[in-house]
Amino acid sequence: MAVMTYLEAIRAGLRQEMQRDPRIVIWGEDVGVRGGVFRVTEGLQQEFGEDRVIDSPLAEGAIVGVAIGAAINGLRPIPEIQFGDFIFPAMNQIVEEAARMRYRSNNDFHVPLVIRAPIGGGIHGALYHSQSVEAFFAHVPGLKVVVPGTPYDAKGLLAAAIADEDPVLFFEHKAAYRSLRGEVPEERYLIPIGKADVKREGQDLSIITYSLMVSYALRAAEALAQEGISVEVLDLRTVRPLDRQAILETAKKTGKVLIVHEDNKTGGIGAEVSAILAEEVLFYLDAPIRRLCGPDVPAMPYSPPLEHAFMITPEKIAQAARELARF
Amino acid sequence: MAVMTYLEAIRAGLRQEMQRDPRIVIWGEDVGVRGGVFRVTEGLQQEFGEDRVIDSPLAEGAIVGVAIGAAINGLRPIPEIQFGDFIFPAMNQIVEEAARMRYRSNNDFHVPLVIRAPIGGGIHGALYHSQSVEAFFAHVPGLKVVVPGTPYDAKGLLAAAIADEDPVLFFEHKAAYRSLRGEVPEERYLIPIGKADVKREGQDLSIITYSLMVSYALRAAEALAQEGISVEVLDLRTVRPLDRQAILETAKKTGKVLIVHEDNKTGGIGAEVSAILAEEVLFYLDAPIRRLCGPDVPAMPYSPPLEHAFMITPEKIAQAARELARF
Amino acid sequence: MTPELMKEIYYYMALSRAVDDRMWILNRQGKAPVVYSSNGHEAAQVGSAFALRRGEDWIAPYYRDLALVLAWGMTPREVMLHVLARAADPNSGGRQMPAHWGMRRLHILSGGSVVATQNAHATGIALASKMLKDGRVAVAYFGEGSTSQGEFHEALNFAAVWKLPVVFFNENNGYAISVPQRKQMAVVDVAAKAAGYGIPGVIVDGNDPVKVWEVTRAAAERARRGEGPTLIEAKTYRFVPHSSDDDDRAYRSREEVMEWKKRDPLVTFEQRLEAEGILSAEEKAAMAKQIRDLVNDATDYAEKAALPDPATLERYVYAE
Amino acid sequence: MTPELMKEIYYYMALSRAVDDRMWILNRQGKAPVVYSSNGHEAAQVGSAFALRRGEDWIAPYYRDLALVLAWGMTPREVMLHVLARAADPNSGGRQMPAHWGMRRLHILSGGSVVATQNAHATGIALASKMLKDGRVAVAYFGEGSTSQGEFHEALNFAAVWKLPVVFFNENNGYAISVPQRKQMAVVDVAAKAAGYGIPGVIVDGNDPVKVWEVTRAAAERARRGEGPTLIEAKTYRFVPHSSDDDDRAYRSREEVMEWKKRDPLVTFEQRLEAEGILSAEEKAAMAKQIRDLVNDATDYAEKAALPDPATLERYVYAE
Ligand SMILES: Cc1ncc(C[n+]2csc(CCOP(=O)(O)OP(=O)(O)O)c2C)c(N)n1
Ligand SMILES: Cc1ncc(C[n+]2csc(CCOP(=O)(O)OP(=O)(O)O)c2C)c(N)n1
Ligand SMILES: [Mg+2]
Ligand SMILES: [Mg+2]
Repeated sequence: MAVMTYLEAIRAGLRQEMQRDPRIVIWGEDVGVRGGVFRVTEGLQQEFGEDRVIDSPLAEGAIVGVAIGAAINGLRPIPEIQFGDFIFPAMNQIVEEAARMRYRSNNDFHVPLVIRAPIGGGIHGALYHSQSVEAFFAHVPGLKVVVPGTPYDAKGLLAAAIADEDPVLFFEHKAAYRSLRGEVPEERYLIPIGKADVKREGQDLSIITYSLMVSYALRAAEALAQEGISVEVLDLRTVRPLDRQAILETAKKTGKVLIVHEDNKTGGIGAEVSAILAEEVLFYLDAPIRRLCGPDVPAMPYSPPLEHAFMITPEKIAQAARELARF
Repeated sequence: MAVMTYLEAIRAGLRQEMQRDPRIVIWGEDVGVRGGVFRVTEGLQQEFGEDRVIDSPLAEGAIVGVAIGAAINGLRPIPEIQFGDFIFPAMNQIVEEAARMRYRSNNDFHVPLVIRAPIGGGIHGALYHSQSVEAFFAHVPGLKVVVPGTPYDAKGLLAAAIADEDPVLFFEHKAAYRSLRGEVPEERYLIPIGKADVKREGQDLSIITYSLMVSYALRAAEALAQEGISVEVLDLRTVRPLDRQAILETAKKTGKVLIVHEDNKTGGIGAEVSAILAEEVLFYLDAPIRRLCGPDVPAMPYSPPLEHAFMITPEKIAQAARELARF
Repeated sequence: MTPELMKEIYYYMALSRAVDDRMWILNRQGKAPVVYSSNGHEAAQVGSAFALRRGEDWIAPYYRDLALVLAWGMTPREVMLHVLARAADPNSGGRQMPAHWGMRRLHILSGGSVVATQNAHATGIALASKMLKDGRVAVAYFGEGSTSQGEFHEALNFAAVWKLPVVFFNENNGYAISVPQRKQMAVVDVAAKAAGYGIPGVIVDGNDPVKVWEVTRAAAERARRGEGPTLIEAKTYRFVPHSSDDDDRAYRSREEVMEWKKRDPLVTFEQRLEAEGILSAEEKAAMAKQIRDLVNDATDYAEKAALPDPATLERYVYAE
Repeated sequence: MTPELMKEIYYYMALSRAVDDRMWILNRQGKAPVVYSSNGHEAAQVGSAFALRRGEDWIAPYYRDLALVLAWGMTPREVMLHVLARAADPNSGGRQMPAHWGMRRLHILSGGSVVATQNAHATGIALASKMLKDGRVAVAYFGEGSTSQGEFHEALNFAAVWKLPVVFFNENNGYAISVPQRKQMAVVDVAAKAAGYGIPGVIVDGNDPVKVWEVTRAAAERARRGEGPTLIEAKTYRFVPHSSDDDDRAYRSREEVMEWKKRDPLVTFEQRLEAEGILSAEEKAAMAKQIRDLVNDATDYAEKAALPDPATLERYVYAE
C-alpha cells in the first residue's frame, strides 16, 4: 500500500471521486490555477478542466450559497473555504439554508454538499489562521461534521462525505497536512460517518479525541505504556453525529475519561461528550471526567512562546493522563 | 414598585440609560418610526431623536460592524437584530471582530457594545422566528451572553450590559415579552453579569436553567412541592461567563441536577454545565445529570401540533424532575 | 402578446388576489396565525412567470410571491394547505410559516425567511444548468430592502463573472416593513446596482404585466444565449401591511396608499382588457365564478385536511 | 503640492520600501515566519496618508499597508517589533501575524485577517464622528479582491444612506492572491461599483502619489463637508508574491511583472523629483543613509527585544 501524507490522501481522494462522478465540481479561492494555498487541489484543474475546478470570487457566503443551488440542480459540489477562520461569512448559508433545506421542505429538497476547510494551529498561523471551528457546526441539526485524524481516515471519510446526501463539513487539520503519513489504499473505500474508531486499546483510562490530537494522544499513550499505564485512545472521527455507543463503551471499560481537543474548552465538543457520559454511565466512572483543551482565548497568538503555550502537546496529554490514572 | 412586563422592563431600561448617557445610540431594522417589530423601542425615537434611534438598512453584518467602529470612536451602541434567527449574517463581525478586538490589540482597543435580539419560540414563529442562538456565542472567548428570565433581571442585566466594557449579547425571550410580569424598580440598578441566581431554594434536586424556562421551572417546582418534592431552581442569568460556583454549590447541595433549555440539546449550554459538574463534583452526585432540552431538529415547526411537540412546558419539566427525584 | 395570454395572465392575477383576500379573512378568524400577502405585486409576479418555461425553469421566490407560485402551477388547494399548516402542505408539510414556498416537482426552490439567500441559490442552480447544459434559467425574486444584504451582492457578482443563466427579479415596493427606500439605499433605482456587476439593469413598471413579461422574456433569452444575468427592477407597491402582524399606518400615510391604489394592477389590467375588447363581461363573470369556487373549494379542502402528526417532529433532519 | 511635501512623500515611500526589503531578508533568515508586503503600493498609500490629518483622522488599514502606517506615524522600530512578534509590539504585543496594524494613539484601527470587515468599522467610526462632531474622517483601505465580500457592499450602502464622513480607498493590484481581477468581477473598474451606492467613484493612477493625494484630499474634504463617502480606486501592482508563503510564478508571467516594474512608483517618483530639481543628489544620498540607519537600528532593536511572556497568554480576553 502506498504511504501518503494526510494532504496527499485528501488529494488522491478528491481525484478518485472526480474521476468516478462527473457531477463533482470544486470551487473556492485559489483552488484552480494555484492548486489551493496548501496545494490540496494541485493538479486537479489540469486534469478536470476549468469547468470542474473553479477559481471563485473572494466571497465565502456565495461559495457556499452557490453550492447549495448547484447541489439542488444536480451537481455534487465540494466548495473549499480557504481557512476555517474565514467560514463565518458563510455561516448564514450553512446554518440557515444548507442544514435545514431537507427539514423545512419536509424531505422534498436536500443538499448533498461537502464543505472542505483547514482548521487548527501550530504553524505560526496566529489568531486568524489557526482556529478550530468545528463546535459551532456540531451544534447544528442537519449538518454532519467530519474531523479525520489520519491519512487513511481522511481518504475514506472524504469518500463517505461525498456519497452522503446531506451537507457535510470536512475539516482538515493544517498541521497534519504534511506532518502525518500513513498507508492509504489506492482503491476507493468508505469509512462510515458517525462511527468512532478505537485507535489503541487500553485498560486504565480512555482518551477521547479527534483530528490532529489523535496522533498526539497516541504518542502520549506510547509514552505512558513505558510507565505501565495502559491507555485506550478513541478517535471520534466525526463530531456530529457523535458515536454515543463507542463513547459509552470505552468509558465503561476503563472508568476514567480524558477528553482532548485543541478547540477552546468552554462549549467545545468535549462538553457534549462529557454530558453524554454524565447522563448515561455516571456510575461506571472512577474519576471525574477531565477535559484537556485549548484555553479560552480567541485562537492562538503568533509569537512562538504564546503559540506554544496555547497548543496541546503529547507531553501535556501524557501529564493529564498520568494524573487521571493516579486518581 | 411598578409592575411591568418583561418587554416594558427592557424598554424602561433602554430609556433610563439613554437619558443618563448621551453616547448611547440604538439602530436596527424598524427600530425607529415603527418602534421595533415587537415594540420594544417604541417611543424612543420620539424622545431621543432620529440621530439616536436609527432605522438602519436591512443588513445585519453592517448593523454590527458599524457598531464596532462607532464604539471605538466614542459611542455606546446598542444595535438590535430583529430576530435571533437573523444574527448569522453578523456572525463574522461578532466572532471575528468584536469578540477579539481587545485580545488581538493586546488591550489597546476594546468594544463596548450591546447586541439585543429576541430568541426562542412558542409564538407561531416557525423555523425562522423561534431559534435559540445563545450556544453559538457562549462558545466564543471575548463575548458575554446574557439571557434574562424575569422583568426585574432584564432591566438590571441590561444596565450592567451597557456599563460593560466588552461586547455583550443580550438575548430576550420573545414569548416572555408580554407573558411575564413582575415588580421592577424605577431607579437604576445593575445586576452583575456572570452571577447566577437561586430563584427558589430546595433540597431534593436542582433545576439549572435560564431565560423563559426559569418561569416554567418555577411553575414545575410549585407543582412538585404539592407532591412533597423540594426543588431548587438556579437561574444562570448569563451563559457566558457561567457562574461555576453557583452551579457547583446547588449540585453539591441537592446531589441531583436537571438542566433545562429550549435550545437543541446537542452542544447546547447544558452540555457545558454538565461537563463542569462531571469535572468538579462528580462524587457528590446521586443521580445521572439529566438534560431536558429542545429536540435536535432545526428549530420548531409552524403547525401547532409540531410546535407544541417541540416546546418544553412546565409539565414536561415537572415530569423530568419527578423521575429524577425518584431515582 | 396574444389576447389569450393576456387573459391567462389576468386570470392568475385575479385568482391570486382572491386567494390573498381569503387568507386575510382566515387570519381574522384566527385560523391562520400569520399571513404574508402579494396584494399589489400581482402584475410583476404573473407577468414574469409567463415569460419563463413554467415548471422547467427554476424560480426561487420569497414570501411575497403568492401570485408567482399560483401562475407557476401551484394549485389553490396546495396554497391553502400551506396557509393552514396541514400535513399535506406540499411546500413544507406544515413546518414553515405561510408563504415559504417550495415544490421540487415544479422547480420552485424551497425558501427560508432569511432574506437574500435565494440569490446565491439561483446562481448555483444556474451554474449547474450551465455545466449540465439542461437549458434552464433560474430566477430569484426579492424585495428592494433585501438588496442591502451582503449576500445579494455576492450572488450577483458571482453570477456576472461566470455569465450564468440567472435573472435577478426585484419587486420594489418602496418599503422594507416600515423602512422607506430612501433609508435603505442612496439611489433611486435598484437597477442602478447592476453597474457594479457589469450586467444590464432594467427598470420596468411593475404594475404592467405586459411590460414585465417583455423584459423578463428578454432577460431569460439573454441568459439562455449564455450572455449572463440581468437585474430587473419592477416598481410596484404593496397595498396591505407587511404581514398580518404589521400595522402600516405607523409609517405611511393613507393618502400615499390611495394614490398607488389608483394604479392597482388588477384593476388597471382588467380595464385595459375590457377597453381593448379582449375580455367580455361574460368571460369576466365566468372567471370570477370559477375563482370563487376554486377558493371556496381550496379553503374547505384545507380546513378539513389533517394537521401534522406530532410523532413526525424529528423526521427528515437527515436522509432516512 | 509643495516641493517639501513631495520630498516628504518620497521619503516615506523610500523608507517603506527599505523596511519591506528588510522584512523579506528576515524571512529568508528564518526570523520572520510570515511577511506581507506593500512593495509596489507605496505611492497609493503614502499619497493618501498625506491628504489626511495624520493621527487625528482614522485609518482602517489592511495587511498590505506598511507604507501607509509608516507615513501615518508608526516608527520603523514599532514595525519591526511587530514583524518579529516581540512583547513590545504596539500593534498586538506579538499576538497577531505581521502586517496586522493597529495603534489607538495614532488612530490606526486594529485589523484582523478577515478581509473587508474594516469597511464597516470605518463607517461606524464615521457615524460616531458625525454624531460627536469631532471633525474626523475615517478611511478604510482594502484590496480589489475583498470587494467581492458582502460586507464591503453593506458598509458602502450604510455609509451612503447616512452620508457619513468616510472614504473607501481601494488598492487595486489586479490580483487576489492568484485570482486575477477578471475572475473576481465582471467590471474593469472597481470604481464602477460606486454607482450602486449613489456615491462618487474615482479612478486614480495609484503609482502617482501626487494624483492620489489630490483625489484623497478632495474626498476627505467632501466627507468633512457632510456630503458623504467616496470610493477611490487606485490602480497599482504588487511586485512581490502575495506573502512569503506564496509563489506568484504559478499565476502571472515574469513579462507582466517586468512591464509593471517599468512604472515602479518609487523609481518614477524619484526620477520626477530629480528632473524637476526638487531632490538633489546630496539630499537623496542623505535620505538613503538616514533610512539605512533607521532600518538597521529598528532591526537590531527589535531583535534584542523580549518575546512575550507565555504567562500572558490568557490576558486581555476581557477588561481587567
Ligand atoms: C436577514 C434578515 N433580516 C431581517 C429579516 C426580517 N424581515 C423580514 S421581511 C423584512 C423586510 C424586507 O423588505 P423587502 O426586501 O423590501 O421586501 P418586501 O417585504 O417589501 O417585499 C425584514 C426586515 C429577515 N427576514 N431576514
Ligand atoms: C474572508 C476571507 N477570506 C479569505 C481570506 C484569505 N485571503 C487573504 S488575502 C486574500 C486575497 C485578497 O486580495 P485583495 O483583496 O485583492 O488584496 P491584495 O492582497 O491583492 O492587496 C485572501 C483570499 C481572508 N483573509 N478573508
Ligand atoms: Mg420592499
Ligand atoms: Mg488585489
